[in-house]
Amino acid sequence: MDMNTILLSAISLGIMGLLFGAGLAFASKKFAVEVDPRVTAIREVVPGANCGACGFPGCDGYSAAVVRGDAPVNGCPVGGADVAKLVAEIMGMDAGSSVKMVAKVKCEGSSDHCGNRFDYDGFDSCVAANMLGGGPKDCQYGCMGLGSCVQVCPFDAIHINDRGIAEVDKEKCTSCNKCIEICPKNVISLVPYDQLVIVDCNNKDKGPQVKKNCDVACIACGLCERNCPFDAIHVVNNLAEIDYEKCKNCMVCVEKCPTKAIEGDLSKRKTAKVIEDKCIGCTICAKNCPVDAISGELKSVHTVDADKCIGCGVCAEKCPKDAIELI
Amino acid sequence: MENASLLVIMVSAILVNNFVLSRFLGICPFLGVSKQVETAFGMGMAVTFVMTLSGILTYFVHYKLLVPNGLEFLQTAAFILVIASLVQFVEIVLQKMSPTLYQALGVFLPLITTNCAVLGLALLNIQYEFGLLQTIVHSFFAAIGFSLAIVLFAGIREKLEISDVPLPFKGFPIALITASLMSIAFLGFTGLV
Amino acid sequence: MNIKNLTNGILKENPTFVQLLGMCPTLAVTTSAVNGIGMGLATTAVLVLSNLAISLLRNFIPSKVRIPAFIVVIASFVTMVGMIMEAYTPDLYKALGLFIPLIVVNCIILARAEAFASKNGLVDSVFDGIGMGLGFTMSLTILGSVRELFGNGSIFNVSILGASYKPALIMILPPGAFLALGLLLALYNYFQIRRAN
Amino acid sequence: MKDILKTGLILFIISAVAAFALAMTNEVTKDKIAEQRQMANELAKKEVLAAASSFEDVTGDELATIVAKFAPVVEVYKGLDDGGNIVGYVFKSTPNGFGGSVEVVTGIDSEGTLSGVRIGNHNETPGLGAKATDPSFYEQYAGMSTDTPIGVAKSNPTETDIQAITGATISSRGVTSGVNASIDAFYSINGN
Repeated sequence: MDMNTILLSAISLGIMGLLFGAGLAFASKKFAVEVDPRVTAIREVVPGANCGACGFPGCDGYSAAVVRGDAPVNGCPVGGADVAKLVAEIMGMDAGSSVKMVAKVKCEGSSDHCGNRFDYDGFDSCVAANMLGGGPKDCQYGCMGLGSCVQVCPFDAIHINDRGIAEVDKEKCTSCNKCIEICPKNVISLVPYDQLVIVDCNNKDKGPQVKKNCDVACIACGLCERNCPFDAIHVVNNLAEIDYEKCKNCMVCVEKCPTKAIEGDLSKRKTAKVIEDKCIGCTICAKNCPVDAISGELKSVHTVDADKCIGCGVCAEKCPKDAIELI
Repeated sequence: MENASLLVIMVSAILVNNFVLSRFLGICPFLGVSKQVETAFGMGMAVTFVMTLSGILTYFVHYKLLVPNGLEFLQTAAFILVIASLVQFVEIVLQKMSPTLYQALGVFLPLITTNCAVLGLALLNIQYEFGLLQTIVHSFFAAIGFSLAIVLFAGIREKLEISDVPLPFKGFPIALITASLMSIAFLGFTGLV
Repeated sequence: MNIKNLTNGILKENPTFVQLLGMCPTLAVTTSAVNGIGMGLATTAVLVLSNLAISLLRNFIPSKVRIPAFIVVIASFVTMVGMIMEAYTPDLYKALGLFIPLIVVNCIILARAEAFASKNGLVDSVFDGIGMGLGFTMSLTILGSVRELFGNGSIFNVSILGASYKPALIMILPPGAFLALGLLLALYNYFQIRRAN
Repeated sequence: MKDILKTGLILFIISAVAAFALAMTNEVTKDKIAEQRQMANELAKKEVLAAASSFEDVTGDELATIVAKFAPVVEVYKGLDDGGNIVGYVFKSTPNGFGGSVEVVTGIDSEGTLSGVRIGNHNETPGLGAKATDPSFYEQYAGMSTDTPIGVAKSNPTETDIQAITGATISSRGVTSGVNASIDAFYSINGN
């Protein structure tokens, strides 16, 4: 049991350990990358599945983006509300009621509205079809219905409906952006979950050109823009776009649009109704109503003309007594 | 093997007994990091750097520290300490120098430490009693063999992503079967050297 | 809580089929079922010991040198187990001798050490070690017997397919390892999917 | 600066303790292992030269000349009976098989007949070259005379040939070349 080999080996490995330990500590100090402590804190809180559903390369990417301010505090769909709260605390601001966004395919150009230039029977993939001169459809901006988005959606939330156009199931969609990224025509975009009025077209050509290709497309006539009481819709680059913060789902534009390119189910349109005992007849609602659908004398209970009312809810917001409800 | 010429070592390291496809060393990163060609290439380069450096370092540790004092039994522990510290050092430097590459390799750097290829290489160098120059050549080209295998594999796997594979085979199963076909191809090289 | 750790390692997070860790020994060694069990048991022993040691040391080691420290502990355990086996159980060593150095580079041990043992208590770590070890042994035995069955028509050297069976040598060679594991994984996924819906 | 030292110190302690434990186990098991290896080695030699009860290494320049002249032979042992006189020789050679070098242990008794051949460790292809370790293959050498070099026949081997393993002629030829080299070395030692 000669002790010196034992001691020798212990010391030699020990010294190597010492050298490496000190070397590493020194290196990590010298090459210290100033990592914001909040990034590591967020990285701890986030589920860490590196699934990429937030659109950033894994959780490290997302944590760094949140601290840089590029990512919303509630950007982690997998983590959901509780992770959002935790991340918000770390970032020192409240999570805010996050408006749930879902994907929406903005196209109605099924075969009966928009014909085909050639019939395509290659790969079942829009990405592949798009390489063949922009795909078979007359309209070069519309959805080809070949299902690239369906293949890529991890949550099984998007399918090709019987009219041959992709359609999103609002309940299942977690706004992970995967379909938006894969779609070669960029037909899919995020809209608020409870938004009723959506421009169902992606065509950016001029009116007469569009008419030749599809009869439910937006021909950039600007009628909606002029009639919208809330200045919530503008024709940008020959295509009507809705500003979802301003839009009150009053569906005026839906009625005015000559080619019915703006989707809006009029039956779902709300109408205002005055609650008699609460109304003190202050006439504020009558003054603010964009379509003068409310009538009544000062100090007397006001009434709403149902068929004039566009359900925009301005009166309900303005009414000091909350005497108006939307049904 | 100790008097094999450098060319023979090179060919044997890259083709004949390729570290991944016939010696089964370094499979964890081989399967894990080969989703895209860029990350695979980045991984290959990181492993090449680590393997070559660790080949040299372990050579000196063995012939200068362990053999003279008769401490051969410390071999595995000492080598692994050297390799682990080296990988940690590469990780710190990489994080500073190129964050993008670090981002791509992130979770796999610690796994390089237990990467069987790096330690396997160190032990093989000793087993073949290579001289210093032979060790360097063997380490470098073994890593090149590793990178070659992983980049080829990543190329194929990228193709696999968009081809319709039966559901139970999606992901790792089809990757493993592709790897077995590649291994058969590399089997053709046995006896070349 | 502990039982969950145990079963967790065997099925839900089976190191070979689910986490795809410890591939190097899995593919290299499972040319026969006996080797599979040998490797599995040797790895379990080391895994439990190293989980035990690391969960004891975890607050003592600064996080900067966490990996080198863990790996030195694991390597010394492995070499010690190898030496003791060679001295006192020569025939067992003769059968398993080849696998002992392979255990050091087995990704499972460091992965479990870093992911679990360095964050949980002693008892949990030991249970997790046992669970993971058994899961690993089980998958290695399955893989070993499949390859041995097709490779030379026998399992545990008990001839199953009879002498007339022309063995598919490919299963013993390296490509066979990838193939067998790929097919087993596909089977595993198939049952997971069927169980899911 | 302090924490660099602290980290270094901790790693020093861990590596030192690990090395200490390793050294202790090594000390405890060292001679046991040496003894085991010696016994195994002895056993291997006894298998090929049953007559000998103990073995004496041939070393120094005598070994050097043999290794130089008869390439794959690497080790030579004298087989002695209880009385201490030579009953034969055991040669260890590492010829090249298919997958690399193959360890071949050859025993030749003093009358010049092959007393036995064993295969040590190798990395021949499993199922093919690896079949050299089956008794059916290496038993063929035992008892053959060493006047003429041993040949390898694919089918119906003659008196001085052995039957090659099907599908592994390279390995069979490799092993036989090791045996023949040992035979030549044997003749050079005995001077006839």
